[in-house]
Amino acid sequence: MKLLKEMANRDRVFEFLVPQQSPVDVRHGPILYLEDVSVSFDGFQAINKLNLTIDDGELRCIIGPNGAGKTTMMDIITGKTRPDAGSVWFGSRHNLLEKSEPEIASLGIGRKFQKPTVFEALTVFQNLELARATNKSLLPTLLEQMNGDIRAQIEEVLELIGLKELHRQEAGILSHGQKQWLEIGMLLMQRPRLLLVDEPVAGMTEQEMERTAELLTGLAGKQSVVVVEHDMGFVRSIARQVTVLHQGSVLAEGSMDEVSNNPKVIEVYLGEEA
Amino acid sequence: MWLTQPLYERSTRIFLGVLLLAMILVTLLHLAVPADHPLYVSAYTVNLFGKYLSYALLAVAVDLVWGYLGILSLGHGAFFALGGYVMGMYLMRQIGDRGVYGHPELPDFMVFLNWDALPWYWLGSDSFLFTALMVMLVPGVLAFAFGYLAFRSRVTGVYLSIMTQALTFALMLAFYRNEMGFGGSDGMTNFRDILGFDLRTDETRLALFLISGVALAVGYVICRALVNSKLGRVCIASRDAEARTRFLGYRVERVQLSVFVVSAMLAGVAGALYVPQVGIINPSEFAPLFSIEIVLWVALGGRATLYGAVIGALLVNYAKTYFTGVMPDAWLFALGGLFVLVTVFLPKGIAGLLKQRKQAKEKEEEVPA
Amino acid sequence: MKPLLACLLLFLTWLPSLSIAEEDVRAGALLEALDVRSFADKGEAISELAISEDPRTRYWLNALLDGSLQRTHEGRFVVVLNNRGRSWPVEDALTQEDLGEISRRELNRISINNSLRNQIRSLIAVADLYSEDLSLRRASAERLVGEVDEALAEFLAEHIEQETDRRVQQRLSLALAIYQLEQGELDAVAELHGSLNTDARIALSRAAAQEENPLLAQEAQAALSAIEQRLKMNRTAETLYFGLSMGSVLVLAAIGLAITFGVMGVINMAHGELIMLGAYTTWAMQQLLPGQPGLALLLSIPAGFMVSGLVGIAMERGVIQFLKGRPLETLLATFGISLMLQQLVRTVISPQNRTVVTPEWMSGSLVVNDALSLTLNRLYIMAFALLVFMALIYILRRTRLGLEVRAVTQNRAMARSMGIKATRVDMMTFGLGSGVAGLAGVALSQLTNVGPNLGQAYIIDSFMVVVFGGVGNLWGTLVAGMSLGIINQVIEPWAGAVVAKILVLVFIILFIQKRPRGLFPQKGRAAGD
Amino acid sequence: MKRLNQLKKLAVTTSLGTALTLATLGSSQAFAQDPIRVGVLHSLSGTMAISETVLKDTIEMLVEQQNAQGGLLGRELEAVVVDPASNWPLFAERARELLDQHEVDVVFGNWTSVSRKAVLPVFEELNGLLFYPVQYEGEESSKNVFYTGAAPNQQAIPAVNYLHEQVGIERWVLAGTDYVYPRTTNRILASYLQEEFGVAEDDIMINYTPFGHSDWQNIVAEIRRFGSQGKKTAVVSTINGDANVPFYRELGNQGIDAADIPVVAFSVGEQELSGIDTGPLVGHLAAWNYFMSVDTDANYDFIDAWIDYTGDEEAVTNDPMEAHYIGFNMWKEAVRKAGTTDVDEVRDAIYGVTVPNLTGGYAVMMPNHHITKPVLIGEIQNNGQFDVVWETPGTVAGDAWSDFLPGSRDLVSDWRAPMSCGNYNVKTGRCGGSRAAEEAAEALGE
Repeated sequence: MKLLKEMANRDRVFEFLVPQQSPVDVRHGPILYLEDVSVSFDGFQAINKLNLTIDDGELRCIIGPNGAGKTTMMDIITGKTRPDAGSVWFGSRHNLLEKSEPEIASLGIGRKFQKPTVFEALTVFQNLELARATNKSLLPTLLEQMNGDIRAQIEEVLELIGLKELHRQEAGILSHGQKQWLEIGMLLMQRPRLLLVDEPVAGMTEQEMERTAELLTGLAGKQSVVVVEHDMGFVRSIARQVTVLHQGSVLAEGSMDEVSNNPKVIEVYLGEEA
Repeated sequence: MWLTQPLYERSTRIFLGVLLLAMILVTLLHLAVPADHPLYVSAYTVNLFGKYLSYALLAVAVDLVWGYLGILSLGHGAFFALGGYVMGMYLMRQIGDRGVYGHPELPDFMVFLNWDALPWYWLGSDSFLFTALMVMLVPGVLAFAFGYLAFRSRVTGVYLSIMTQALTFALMLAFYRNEMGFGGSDGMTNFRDILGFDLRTDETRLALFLISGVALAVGYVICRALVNSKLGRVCIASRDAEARTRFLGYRVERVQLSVFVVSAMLAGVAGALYVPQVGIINPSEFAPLFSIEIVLWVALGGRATLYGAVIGALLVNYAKTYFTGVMPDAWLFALGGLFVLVTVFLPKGIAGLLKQRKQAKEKEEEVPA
Repeated sequence: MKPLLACLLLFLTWLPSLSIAEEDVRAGALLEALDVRSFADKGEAISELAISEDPRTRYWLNALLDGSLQRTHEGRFVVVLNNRGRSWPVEDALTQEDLGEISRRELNRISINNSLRNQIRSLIAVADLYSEDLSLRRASAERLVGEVDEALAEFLAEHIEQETDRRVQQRLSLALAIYQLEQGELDAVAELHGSLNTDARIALSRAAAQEENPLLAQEAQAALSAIEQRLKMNRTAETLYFGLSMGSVLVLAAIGLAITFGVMGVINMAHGELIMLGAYTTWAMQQLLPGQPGLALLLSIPAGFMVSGLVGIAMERGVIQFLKGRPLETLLATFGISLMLQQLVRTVISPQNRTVVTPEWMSGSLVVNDALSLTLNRLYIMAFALLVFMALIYILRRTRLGLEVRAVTQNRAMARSMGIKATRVDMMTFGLGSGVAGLAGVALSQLTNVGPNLGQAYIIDSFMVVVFGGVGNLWGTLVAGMSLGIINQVIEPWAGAVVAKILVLVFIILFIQKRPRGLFPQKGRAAGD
Repeated sequence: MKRLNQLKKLAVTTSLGTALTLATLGSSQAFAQDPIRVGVLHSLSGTMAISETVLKDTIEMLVEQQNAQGGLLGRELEAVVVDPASNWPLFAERARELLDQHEVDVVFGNWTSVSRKAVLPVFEELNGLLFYPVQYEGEESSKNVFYTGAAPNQQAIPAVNYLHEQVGIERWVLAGTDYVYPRTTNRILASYLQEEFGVAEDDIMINYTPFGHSDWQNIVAEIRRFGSQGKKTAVVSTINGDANVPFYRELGNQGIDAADIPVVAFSVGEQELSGIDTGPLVGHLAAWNYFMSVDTDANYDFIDAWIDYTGDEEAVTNDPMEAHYIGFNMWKEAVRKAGTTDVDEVRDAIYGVTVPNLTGGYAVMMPNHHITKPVLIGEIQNNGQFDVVWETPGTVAGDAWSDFLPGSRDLVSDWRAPMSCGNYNVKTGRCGGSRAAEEAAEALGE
């Protein structure tokens, strides 16, 4: 028993399983690579021959009207939905289509849902604790004890997302914005190589938005970030590279200014803005 | 050490304290008080309490999977009954040649079915240690096989409930068959002694009652430790947002499977304690109705609290004993009504009420401060 | 067989000839002879009665047949008109004058047993060959197959010519042929060739078994093997029929659930009891309309629908609506309701089973050929099941309600914003599902017990069918029910009823592991997680 | 409700004639000592309520009548009713409650074998007295249980004798529900048919179905084929309770007439028929020791009293009720003889006690705790009654251990001193254990 506890607590055991150790090979090329991915539900073509590459450390924004297939794309990357055709690679080594959600997650892909999903019955603190990057197989999870440096990690993130004084509260009572933050916090606890962030600023106040923007830009470089967002203002404030999805495939790609001047994009978006 | 951790926790201490107190009290009232005294607790009553305690353990097992894992099992009666049958086989073998046919080896029902030897699956049933092992293994293995298939292919929620029900129903039909070699519809009864102690003496009954109490305590502590651990929190997480938990990197199906198996084993133990106290095990224990009733105990006591399950089990079963005694017709109405009222008006059960009380008090105290 | 010979004379001398007084003396003596302990003597007496030229013979034989010919302690012969209760209305067996009611203590039945019952029926059958009523003639011809003796054979030989109806002729000549075969006539074999009739087959196998006439044996053997072939085919057809009829019962029981569970996501454990209510409605109807079981049955189709439907709506309003989005809780609550409904029936009506009469047109079976006959009640129920199914499909696909139902189940909020009263739709949907359960009950009352436990027997099967077929898909339910029925009936002969049931359950459990959403799953986003 | 009961009481007493009414007046002043307690252990709820409630009422009626006649030993009788709710473990619990808490002097109860087996240890431990009124599989003999229902040799054996000798049956279908009573009965019958009538293996078809089996198509079709092989065939049915209605319905619809293939049932009585439309069933048989239609004054009096007690003109009586009637009277006599309700003394006193039964004969309590009964074969009539077509010349004594089962043919039961043994082995001359067991023991010894 004692021994097991030791092993569970020390960070360096089970090398191959601890996410940030996972050898994502980015020496030759991108961290995420989608090629000719297609999927359809009952005849409705949600994703159609989608090609997308994200470089290591890049911050990419993905915009597009409703039904463009943004969320479906995320589902495919995280293993929730299996595409009918195409291939998805994480680095040049991991074929994501062969992996289950937990495996993908432990490879270092973290996701924040469009609708914030936190564990409402658990406290803010516990939410973060569960998210924390560590060996998540059965026995270690059973035996893990709270200790100094774990607490430290969590406090750190609590600071960052500004929920310190609420950390004893059940996540269920948090406001929408706070839930957004909590979920971002959980992402941070996972220490992923690639973050998929779905509409992070929905229901946030101006200054919350700004802080989010800071946070995401701050992350970029160390980690790769993919942001799906409707709020053009927000996108403009963070975006370097923007990809426009339309009817399940890439419509345009480039800097914010390039795409916003792109006639096709304007045409697609006219409906939205008017 | 994680297993002992709950012992430093207030609620667990209270629970264990109350349980211990009750056990001592009953023992004293039974032994020390003269039989004609109003406070005297008869062997009959002790026996009843023993039965209730084994039910309580069963309820705790169900609460573990339903309360914390969100899996509504309508088949836990099956694990309970299997544990009971394993124990029954042992007790059957203890009768030896005192059966009506006086056969040294075979139980009576085999003699009259003209069998000349024990079937292979009865081997070892005469050893108590082996039995004690099997009491947990048999339900455990079944739960593993079933759970492995179910959770791997993500059969959850309603579907799982209905499948568990089908499981126990199929087992009931199977055990009703005489060819199975478990005594068919009559099951096993007329037990004589356990570990050499005569089952028909008051001492043995008292002992069984106490053992049931201890078993309940141990089972409770194990479950408590489990739910207090990080794994317990993962359970709750997967109960409320299964997909999210997967995205965090937890293999939810393994968590579900392991907890399900533990719960099944506890149910098996409960069954094994139940049988020597009521003196009969037969296929009706597999009846879906019984399994659903267990869930009611938990619901009444309060989900995801463990102690609530115990309260519920004791209350409902006492009520059952009482009502079927005084007003048999009313019993099913009462039981049925209970189902409705609890689910509609008391979703958090009695434990929920207590909590509310507590919180209300705290608020009052806060106001002046 | 003396009596049959005897009765040939019976109808030749139909008209009364002697004076009433002498008549009654002789008649009294005849009846007197019937009141003896040994059934052998009774048999004699009956033949005597048959030869007597008394016009009341037929009346007495019928009375004897249904046990209403009785004798008072003073030794007077009476015919009981109604034998329920403690004292019975009777009329005099000779004068047929009404004697009012007599305590059953005062009466002794002139009892008969199966063999005498047979004898009398044959007597009446022969008499019926002369009846004007064609159906009677056919019945009697049917009956005489395998009962022919020498005397009757001679008589039939010429009677066949006079017979006008084709089928009666065929039957009679078959009967004759069987007798001739027993007498060892070779050409009889040709007549019996390919006949599936049991008596014919038995006669042939006897002929095939005997030694003294090898040629006949050979012929008979050939005929037999041909028959065996056809029997095999018929058996397969029969099993298929059994499977389908069991399937249609399953579908009927499950289809209501497919709506409440499949469409609304409510796990209605009280579904079985709703079925039970339907069955009890049928019983109540028959109590209200004594003597017209058929009409009562037809009326109880709408009635059963209403009763169960209303109870269902009450449940929905009273309990289920408070449990929106908590399916597992609905399971517990409805289970509680099911317990209460059961006990209610026990205390209000009775714990005993109730008698539901099967109307004439539903009992018996449709004879395809001598080896294959389809039981009528199940045939009707099959048709009924399909009818109900089609009606439901129509309602859900074509009517306003169906549209609203689909709208609400797919996107509640949206539907409401478009002005659909979601709560009302829920109510209607649940009512519909429950009502259909009631219809199932009406049908089941023709197959099985009408008692408090009726529902229990079907609830689990119903859930199995719905889950197996794929929740929220009526066609799935149909296919699932039928295939489960057939599987069950195919396994049963070699595995036995119990094992068959177990195997089917295990099969479903494993199947669900492979395809968690059943045979016809709802795909894509609609399915939801 | 209370008032209703009093009315019933009145009705009963009046119907029992003026002499009794006087007795009632006499008895209406308080009884001398505390009452004699009569326990009633029948399911009033759950699946068995169907059959058992009437037996509870029967005992209550008999107790009332007895009190109307001035009670027993000058003491009033008091019925203590509990409800085991068709739940076998609960039966054991309730039995303990009756003997331990309520300290009853005698218990009348149980229907199913399993419930009896469940309470057996309790009665032996607390030395209680149980009267069990239902026909059962035998193979059991307890010091504390009196079996007033039929043993297999008082129902099954005579029934097949009748079919073989009177009806000339050569081919047999033994169909039953899959539990101990049918299993044992069918095993006894199978070996009996083969040994006594030399019936061939393949002229016997044995079939078991689960409780409440409802889809009989296949089985009935099989029976039809089995029966159409040119030999006269009969079905011996040990099918239990609820499964019977769909079974008989299917028989009727597939056109199996009593004249072609008669079905003789051991578990279908007036009570069960009251739930069936008997029109199509006329001529099918049942074997019992009592039928409601039996034409004796004793029976008519019993029926009238019963109808008055239940207040239901359509109320039926059946065999287990008669068994209770006999059992109750025997116990009564024994108590009178012993002058006490002490269990041991009553037991010693009851052997040889003779009371009239309802079919015009007498029942004697044998030392093996079984009683003598006439065996009647009845044919179903269109009014849900049976018409007796045959009965044993005399009465038959119940046999606890069947002579046609290898395990038990050497066992006899005699609870009188000095033997006082339920399973005395005549071969080995020791109490307990059969020859088979002995051999097994020797085998182990070697």
